[in-house]
Amino acid sequence: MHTETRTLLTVVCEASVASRLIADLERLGARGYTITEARGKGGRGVRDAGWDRSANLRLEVVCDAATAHAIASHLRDHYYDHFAMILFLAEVKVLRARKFGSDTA
Amino acid sequence: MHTETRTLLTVVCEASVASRLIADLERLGARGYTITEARGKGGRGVRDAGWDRSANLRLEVVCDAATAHAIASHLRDHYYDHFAMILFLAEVKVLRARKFGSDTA
Amino acid sequence: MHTETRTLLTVVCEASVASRLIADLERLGARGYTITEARGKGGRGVRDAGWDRSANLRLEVVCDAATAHAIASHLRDHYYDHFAMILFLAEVKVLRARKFGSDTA
Amino acid sequence: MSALDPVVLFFVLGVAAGLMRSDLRLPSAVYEFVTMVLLLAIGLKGGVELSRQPLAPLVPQMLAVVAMGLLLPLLAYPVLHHAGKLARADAASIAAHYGSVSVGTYAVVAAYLSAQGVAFEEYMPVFVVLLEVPAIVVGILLARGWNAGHRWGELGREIFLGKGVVLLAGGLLIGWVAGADGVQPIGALFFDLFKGILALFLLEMGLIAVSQLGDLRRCGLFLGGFAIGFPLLAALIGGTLGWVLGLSPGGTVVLATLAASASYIAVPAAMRMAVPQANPSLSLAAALGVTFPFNILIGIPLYHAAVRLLYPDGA
Amino acid sequence: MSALDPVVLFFVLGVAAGLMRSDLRLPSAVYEFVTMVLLLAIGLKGGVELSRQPLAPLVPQMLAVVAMGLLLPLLAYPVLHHAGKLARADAASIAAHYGSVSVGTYAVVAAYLSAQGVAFEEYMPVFVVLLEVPAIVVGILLARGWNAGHRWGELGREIFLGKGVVLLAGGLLIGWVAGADGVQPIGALFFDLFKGILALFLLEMGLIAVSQLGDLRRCGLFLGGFAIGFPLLAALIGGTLGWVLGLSPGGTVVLATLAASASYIAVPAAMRMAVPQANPSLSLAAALGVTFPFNILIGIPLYHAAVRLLYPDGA
Amino acid sequence: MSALDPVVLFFVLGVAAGLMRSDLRLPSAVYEFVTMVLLLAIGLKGGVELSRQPLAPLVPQMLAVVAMGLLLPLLAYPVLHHAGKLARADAASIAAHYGSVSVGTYAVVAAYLSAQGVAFEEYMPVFVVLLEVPAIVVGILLARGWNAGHRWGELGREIFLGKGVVLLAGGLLIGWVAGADGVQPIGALFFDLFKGILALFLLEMGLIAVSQLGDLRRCGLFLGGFAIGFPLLAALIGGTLGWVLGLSPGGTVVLATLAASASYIAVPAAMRMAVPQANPSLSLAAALGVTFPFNILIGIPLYHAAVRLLYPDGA
Ligand SMILES: Nc1ncnc2c1ncn2[C@@H]1O[C@H](COP(=O)(O)O)[C@@H](O)[C@H]1O
Ligand SMILES: Nc1ncnc2c1ncn2[C@@H]1O[C@H](COP(=O)(O)O)[C@@H](O)[C@H]1O
Ligand SMILES: Nc1ncnc2c1ncn2[C@@H]1O[C@H](COP(=O)(O)O)[C@@H](O)[C@H]1O
Ligand code: NA
Ligand code: NA
Ligand code: NA
Repeated sequence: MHTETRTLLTVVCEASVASRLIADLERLGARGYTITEARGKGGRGVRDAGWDRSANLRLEVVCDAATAHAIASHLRDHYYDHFAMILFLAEVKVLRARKFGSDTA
Repeated sequence: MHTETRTLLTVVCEASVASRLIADLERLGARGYTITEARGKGGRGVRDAGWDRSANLRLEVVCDAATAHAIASHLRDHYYDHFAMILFLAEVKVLRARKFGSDTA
Repeated sequence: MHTETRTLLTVVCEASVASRLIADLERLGARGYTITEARGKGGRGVRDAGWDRSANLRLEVVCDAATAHAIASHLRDHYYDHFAMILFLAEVKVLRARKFGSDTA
Repeated sequence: MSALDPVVLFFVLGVAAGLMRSDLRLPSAVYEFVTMVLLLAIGLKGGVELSRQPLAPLVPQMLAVVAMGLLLPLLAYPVLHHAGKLARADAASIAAHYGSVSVGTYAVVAAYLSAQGVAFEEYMPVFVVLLEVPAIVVGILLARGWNAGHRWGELGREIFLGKGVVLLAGGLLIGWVAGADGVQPIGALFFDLFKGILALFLLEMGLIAVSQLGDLRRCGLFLGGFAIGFPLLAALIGGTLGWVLGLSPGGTVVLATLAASASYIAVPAAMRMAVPQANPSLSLAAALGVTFPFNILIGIPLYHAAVRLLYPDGA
Repeated sequence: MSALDPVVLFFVLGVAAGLMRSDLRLPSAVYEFVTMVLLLAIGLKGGVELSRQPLAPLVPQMLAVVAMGLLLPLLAYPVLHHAGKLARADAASIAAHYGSVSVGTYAVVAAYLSAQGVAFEEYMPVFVVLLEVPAIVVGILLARGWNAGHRWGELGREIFLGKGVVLLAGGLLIGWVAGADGVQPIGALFFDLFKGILALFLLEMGLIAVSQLGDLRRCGLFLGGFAIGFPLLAALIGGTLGWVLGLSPGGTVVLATLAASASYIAVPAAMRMAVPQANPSLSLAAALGVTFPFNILIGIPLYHAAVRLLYPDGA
Repeated sequence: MSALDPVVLFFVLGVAAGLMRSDLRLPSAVYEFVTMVLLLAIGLKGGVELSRQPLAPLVPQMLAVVAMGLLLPLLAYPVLHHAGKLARADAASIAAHYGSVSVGTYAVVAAYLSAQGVAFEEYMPVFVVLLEVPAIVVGILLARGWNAGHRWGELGREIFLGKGVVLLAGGLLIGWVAGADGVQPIGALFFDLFKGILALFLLEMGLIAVSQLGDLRRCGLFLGGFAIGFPLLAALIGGTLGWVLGLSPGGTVVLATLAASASYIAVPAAMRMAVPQANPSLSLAAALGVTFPFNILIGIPLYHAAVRLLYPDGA
């Protein structure tokens, strides 16, 4: 089975930024994303609530390395200072590589 | 602490295939799975709804490489054309390797 | 963009241990965690229910390798025998490494 | 006046909020809860009514209604496939949706008529149950023909044991067995709250309808036209059948509305399994984005007006 | 006739849907909501009743009921451990489940009696609260003995502050403080809707019961037999106690049912923490898969019939 | 007596459970459901009232109330920024929270007065809607000044189309259009269940209040003092305004309470987008951890007592 390498970018952040965050992702070249509801704790304290007051969401994007890095630095520059957010990157193998952007990394 | 390498197969797909998908996984040798509710966007558009109408689920299987590849190619052959679905593979370290199948890869 | 390597520890376990588990994580040096609700199947059978009766949770901790291994062996020694639980470790790249503990591994 | 019926206003609120891109959403667990209560309540009401009268006299009506459920998709398919140039699977799937019924639309017409003080045969939910399934079978046959490949057993489960059918039919049976007195103690939830819960349901349906517009644009004009034109034809057929069967004016309006409505609960799930190559967003965009709003805002009052002409005195 | 009581029919519907492998499920948030309302409602009812009468006369009854809660697990344990050859921890954990009570079963017997027009002491929820806890303590001691290892402080929190106990006891206190008039404005939710919400709860319980059958098969015949046999014995003890305490016929039926019921809310959580080596699927399979269905379908009418023999006039 | 009002007792139960670190929580889907029903119900009630009378005479009152909504944050800001040494963004954000209103607090004062048999202008929800927004605009201007950088369009959407405002204003419009008779069929859900649902809401609010205490400790004494002191001042202003506007004694209590309450639905979301550098836990800790409990336990009865002095006969 032929697989190719792509980058999985995982972001955990406060739910309040959802719509803005998604807009940015797509502008930066993500062809899709997956979101799950989450709660948790970090530098900005415990986040666990309904009515979006302080819920978290966990967002995943599979894309080529270049796009992943572009998104990551964008988030660091525009979100880290003011919003509860972490992100991490990992290499994954995918089947239909085109779907996730040509790897220009 | 002794760890061994196994493969983490992650599938994101439309909820409507859940029962069928799980049956296939187990037939192909998965000894367990974990499911979380998800929403998202991809080639088949936005998926975000209740009453299963167009919800997604995110399914993870930790298994040996051979099983992971068997499952991946089965999904590609039997699901990709008609169902909203992506999958990706990653290497992970586990403690009780037996639990996840002997690594025959 | 400068990134550093950290370890992502993922635990899937029965929801009943949540509070106890979190206390242990923090004692062992985790600076944060993310939890999502999950269901699944494994050696201890199907876990899928409300009112915590047999729900699962999926917990992620990004930390340095040493902390990850400390947590993993602690869970193996104190939880594996009696609780539905699996865990796996993976390497990830992070931006603000300090946030997740200095890598002493 | 329908437009002023508050439950319909909740739908309008949902549409408005959706168009203005508000972040309003019913949590999916709440949407399921609301849907389950509606399905059970409709079933219970119909079952209680059945317990009041002998079943035999209804059998001919039931058979006729099932026949209509088989006929409608057979009419819709050629329009979609030949006139609309839709792929066989897509045409068949959409035909199945329009041959079946929308429980939400039934709830609205029932609320509308009671608000108008127009009586109708309370056992109508029986027809709702009966109309759910036949169109699905026709749709599958249209898409796949009579080949052996069908795992009918498994399909049967998908079709008859989807939560929609189970709750509707289950409520019907419980109402039938328990009867009016037996059901009375649970009436506060299933009957007194019915319209309030319907209002919440319609609020979400309005938001959903708007979310379908994007897909709809992609589907093109033909499908949009079909989603209004076919319901009008189906309403004519349903209304005529009701008149032939000697239903009350109110009952005729209900049967016309049922014929005009398009399923979005039982059928999508079944079609997804039986005819996966059909693109589900086509049928959902048409059913939820056009036909449902059309029926509750314009169709129902229209069908009512038409029936009034048939029965100058009454209705 | 109980079998026709619609709330029980919802349980039957759930069982049927489960056996036919329908995809019907109550979303877990809805299941929690329904459970919370039931717990609060039962507590409120009992509290209002308490506010109507002096507490002192009830104290002896309360003590006797607590004693029963301590006795039952002591009876169950040897049967499970010696006759059943179950490991010490498993036997102790199951014993704790059967020594405690099932709030859902209480709700059904209360609904059953009111449907039958049989009166009972409205302060019974007090007994429900009192019976939740003692068996847990006994179970823990049976499993671990009196060693120092217990973190009783933390365990106490697990036991007394689990949501089940908090909602039940909290409702009781609120009802007690507010009294009948004070509670009246919230009665529409907690009292009028009670049976409808109970119906939804039982629908899910039916689905859950079926989902336990797999584990049950693995547990073997003995446990299945215990899950019917012990409740019968416990009902006899509970009924006798009710009779000795001079409860009304209805109250006697309730106490017998409480004794016969097995907990699946407070106890599982506490046992999981206190006796983790006990396999939770054993006790849940027995309590949810056998005892709960047995009690609401057969047990309650049976206990009622038996009490009728005791009190030919009355009940 | 307020403390005995059962809905408030549910708040106390939540606080107690939280302090004892119980695992009790309302599932977030249920919390959203409960909040949505409250918002719609309050809006509907106000709208129905509007439909009963000409709008014109209310316009002056409305303008005065909006003016108050603009004034309050301007009073709060300097206190927070200069006396409290809080950063500009934080001071502005907190000021916006306290200039706006808490729908939950309105629900409690409405329940309180009806329990006390004190009448008030039923159109008060109009003021709730009107008070939501102005303080947000002032807060943004205080934080960012009049620079061009504002994407006011997008901000406007954030502010006016947040679910809180949409449900409240939407309910108001529906009630207005449908009128008393039109709304009657959905009254069983939105009016009869109102207090029971409010009780569940307050149970969760109690748990939330406790969960804020940690953050609160970090915020220090000043903020804690502000969270009680400013509401008292605001209540004085609101009460005086009500008296000047010639509101009934009950209406005066309501307006005082609205002024004293701090928003935790519309404002946090808007501020998060408009003034991200403001630390949201400061305003939430103050509003949810101190001001909300203070108002419903002490404030409301206090404002009522004060108004009673103004109107010896009446109230
Ligand atoms: N070390 C960590 N491991 C896993 N998740 C984390 C970690 N730190 C923070 N998070 C998640 O990211 C969210 C925001 O983090 P923070 O901005 O540090 O409060 C938290 O609510 C957690 O859900
Ligand atoms: N590039 C991507 N990154 C993360 N998730 C994706 C991506 N593409 C698709 N998905 C997820 O997979 C689901 C199905 O994908 P698709 O079949 O492309 O519509 C979507 O609804 C998303 O939840
Ligand atoms: N091979 C596996 N892959 C993914 N998740 C698993 C696997 N095995 C177990 N799990 C998850 O871990 C939970 C506890 O596992 P167990 O203790 O084996 O029952 C299960 O309920 C699943 O959610
Ligand atoms: Na139809
Ligand atoms: Na018992
Ligand atoms: Na205010």
